[in-house]
Amino acid sequence: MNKEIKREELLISQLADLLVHDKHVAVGAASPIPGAAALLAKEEAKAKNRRLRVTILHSNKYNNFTDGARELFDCAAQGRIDTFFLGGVQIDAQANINLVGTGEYPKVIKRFPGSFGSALMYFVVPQIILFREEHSPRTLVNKVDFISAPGVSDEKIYRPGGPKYLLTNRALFKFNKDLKKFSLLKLNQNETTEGIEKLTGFKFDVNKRVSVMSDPDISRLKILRNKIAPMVSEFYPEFADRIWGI
Amino acid sequence: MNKEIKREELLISQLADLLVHDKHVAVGAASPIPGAAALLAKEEAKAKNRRLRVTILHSNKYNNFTDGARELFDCAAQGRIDTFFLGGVQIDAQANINLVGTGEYPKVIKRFPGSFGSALMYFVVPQIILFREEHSPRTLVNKVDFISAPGVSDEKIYRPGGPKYLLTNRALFKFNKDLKKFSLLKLNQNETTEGIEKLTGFKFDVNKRVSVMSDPDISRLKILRNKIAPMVSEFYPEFADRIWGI
Amino acid sequence: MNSFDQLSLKELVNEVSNGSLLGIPADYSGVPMHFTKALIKKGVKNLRLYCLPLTTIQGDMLIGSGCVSEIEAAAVTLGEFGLAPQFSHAIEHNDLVIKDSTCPALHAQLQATEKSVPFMPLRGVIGSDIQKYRKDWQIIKNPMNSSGVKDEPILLLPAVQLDVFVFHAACADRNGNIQIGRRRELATLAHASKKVFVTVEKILNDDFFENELTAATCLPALYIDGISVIKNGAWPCALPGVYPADNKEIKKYSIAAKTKQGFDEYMKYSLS
Amino acid sequence: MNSFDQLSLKELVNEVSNGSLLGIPADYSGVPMHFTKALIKKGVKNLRLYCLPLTTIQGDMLIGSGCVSEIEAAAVTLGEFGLAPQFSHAIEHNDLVIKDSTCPALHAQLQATEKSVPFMPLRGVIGSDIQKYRKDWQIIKNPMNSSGVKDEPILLLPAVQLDVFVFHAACADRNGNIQIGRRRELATLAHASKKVFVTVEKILNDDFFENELTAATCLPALYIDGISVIKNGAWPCALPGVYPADNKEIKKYSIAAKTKQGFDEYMKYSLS
Repeated sequence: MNKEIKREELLISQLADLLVHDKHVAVGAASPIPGAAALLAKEEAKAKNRRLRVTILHSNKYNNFTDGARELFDCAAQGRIDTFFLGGVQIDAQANINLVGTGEYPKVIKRFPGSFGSALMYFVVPQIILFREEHSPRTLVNKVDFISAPGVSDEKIYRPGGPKYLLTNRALFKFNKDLKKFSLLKLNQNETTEGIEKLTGFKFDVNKRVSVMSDPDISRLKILRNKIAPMVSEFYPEFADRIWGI
Repeated sequence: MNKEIKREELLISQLADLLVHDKHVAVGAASPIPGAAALLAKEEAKAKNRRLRVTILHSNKYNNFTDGARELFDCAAQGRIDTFFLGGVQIDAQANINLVGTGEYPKVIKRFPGSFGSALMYFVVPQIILFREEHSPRTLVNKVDFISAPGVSDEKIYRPGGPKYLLTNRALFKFNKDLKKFSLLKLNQNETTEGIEKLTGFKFDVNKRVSVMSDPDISRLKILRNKIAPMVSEFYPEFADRIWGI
Repeated sequence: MNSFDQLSLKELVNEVSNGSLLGIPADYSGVPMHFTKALIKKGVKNLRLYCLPLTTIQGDMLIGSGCVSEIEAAAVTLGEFGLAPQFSHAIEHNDLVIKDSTCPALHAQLQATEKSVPFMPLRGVIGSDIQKYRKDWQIIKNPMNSSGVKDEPILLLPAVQLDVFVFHAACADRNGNIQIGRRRELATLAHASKKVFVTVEKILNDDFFENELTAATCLPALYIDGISVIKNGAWPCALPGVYPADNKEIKKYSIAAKTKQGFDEYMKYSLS
Repeated sequence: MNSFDQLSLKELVNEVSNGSLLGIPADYSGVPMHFTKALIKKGVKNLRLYCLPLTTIQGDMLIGSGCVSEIEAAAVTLGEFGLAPQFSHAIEHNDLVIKDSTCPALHAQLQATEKSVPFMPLRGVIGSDIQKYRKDWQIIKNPMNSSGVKDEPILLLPAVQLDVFVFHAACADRNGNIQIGRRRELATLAHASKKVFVTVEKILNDDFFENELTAATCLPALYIDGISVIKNGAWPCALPGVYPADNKEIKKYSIAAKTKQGFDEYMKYSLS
């Protein structure tokens, strides 16, 4: 087995580490890395005699819903989804996310697809993991141009859920709800805290014990490449081909 | 063919006459006579190249719904059901119906099953036909002991539907929404207006041209006995056996 | 590990505690009669029944056996076999609290929980005595400027979350997905319940999700907390599409249950 | 008489007038692409698109062809082939009004119409710019004493009724019932639309209601105003469970549509 670990494999492994306490993880559209992470976590849970359900909306096989497209949102609102992943054209200091466009809405300069279900999911799923590969001052901004979903809410607002982590190509942050602020937790190899500060458009705390992201061990890597990769190729064939050549 | 017409056949025929303009008739639980009437009207419409849909909830075959038990109510609220049938332990002068019990609620003297969906259906289905075989001062009362669903509503209330007719063993009434009053329209053979007045616990108007209920003609009788009776036996076997011996 | 929890009847019955708000399926949705009798045998008390939207012999038996303190329903009836005698008797003698409702309201209250919103609006019903006696219901003037008639009175119904819901179904697949066909009110009940248990005729070595059409017939395993295999588990009620009701038995019950003594004798024979 | 109305493509296209509020299915629910091209060819104008909850090539083509004045959606995207270029261009140049929404709100607004209530409550969303810019949405304090937190801000969404909804499905039975499998959002769209038309791959000489399991997979004929048989009617989009998307063609479109000239050339070839 080729022990060289691809960037995507590292990210999958990092995300899988965040799912070990979950009972049900759901993955939205266009998310091959979170999808692979969820299936990996499920496989590892099974080995430990623990049951983890994974719902991948983009797949027929791993989509457990039968009540139409609204079921994801109803299910999440019922508190039956522990972790969901959200991205963002922009993500800001207070974990606000923007999936709509840059510039002053409604006269945007650059229009992106739209907010999808983020404006509900962000409120009701206990662990939202923000995932955006590009780590740059243009993606991680001080203030988003449009709030598709706010990172924090008044205490009067019903909000059992919210942001817990932010993972990029370069770093893993934890979001502190009380301080309304991200805290740097892990660095990718070759990254430094100072480097991350330069590449991040917002101010963040630094955890006392910032560590380097650890590579997946051999056993995890085997499961990922032998078992998970073929599953992923069912619903993200291009991704699976690019990463694993299958 | 035995030309003697059974009481039930006459009532079925009377009801079928009221369905000739409908596109969709729905029939609730425990309603063999309305069910047979709807299927008869459908068969006659077909012969005239007109399409009438019939939904019989108590049947698997003639139940067109696939969205669970709520679909009847949603469908009715959407205005997609033209006629529905309701009964009543008591029916009063203003077409209020009582399906709950006699005596002063909640300490009732005699408890009946309950209101079912009447409290919505009565508001949204344009033609509600009240059907109660027993015609007596105990069923047709001046004021019901419990209003499962009111016959009339304030004009502020959303109410595209409501009572149009009341059919009993003995008579057919039309309900006048503006006057909030029933008007006697047809008598069964051997009944007189005076007799009906005595047997009815509320005051009603008498139509200028009260007529006698006409028997179903031979062609209708043939359809009813040859085509409709076997259909009815699928979902009301005891009724079909009792009336038609099948 | 097994992809779902298979329970014995005893384990299943133990999941329903005294005082629970228990979801009750209509006679057309798969009535868990075998489970119900075991529950009666155990001597559960003070159940609150939430019927979607009605109950027949299941509710009447539970009431007659003294297991129920409150019932919310649009109807309690033995259908063509007449009134539900133990229910009527309990109401007439003030032994049972009833929250009289109407079918669409019972659906809407669970749909509110399905969506995790505190209430659902409903049209109709206003001016009925059902509405008059429901202190947990409220009427507001339509607050929307962009829809409906300004100031139109609108009924609001509270979200209701069930503690436990138990129903009977034809089969589960090897992953614990339950075949419910078009009885989609079972999905609403499951979505709105903290715990959901199912008794099934059998467990198939299939995967309903392998095919879009069989997937469409099932309630996903993620809503199910345990499954027990109980052959003829709906008897004497029907299991739609699988077996019809045993009308002779229901008639027998309907006659016996008209008196206290007859009911007691019927239950003694029935639970033995 | 025939138990349903079978329409030609021309008759079907004529059912959509200028200015209609048209229901648009997501890429996973059966996109009526053949119909859409015919609609573009006819030169329909000022359509308002209501997407449940998103649109891909269907919406982008209609927008690029100048058929659309307004769109309500949670997303317009070509998925793995990137942004929807004609949509983005139209928005960036102020040629199109967008009512930005979020998936559950788009579902709830149709569910309000499904139940004929003027509004539906929804949690979440408050504090987003989506909510800020939606003048047809309102926030009230939770009025219920019996449920939820007193005075909690709750978002109310208006009922939306579509004028026309058109989708593509695998098949109809001989009575005009449409097989939709578990794509139940199609039922919501149909319930909330004044008129519903379907293009299908084929009409089967079956009765889906003869069997409880096939019944569970279908949208009843009573909601359908007309059916056209169009082989490969979703191409190049997928018809779930029947054929996959033609990704080569969508990629070709995604590249061509990046410029006005490329889009025009693509459409010329595509409509010919």
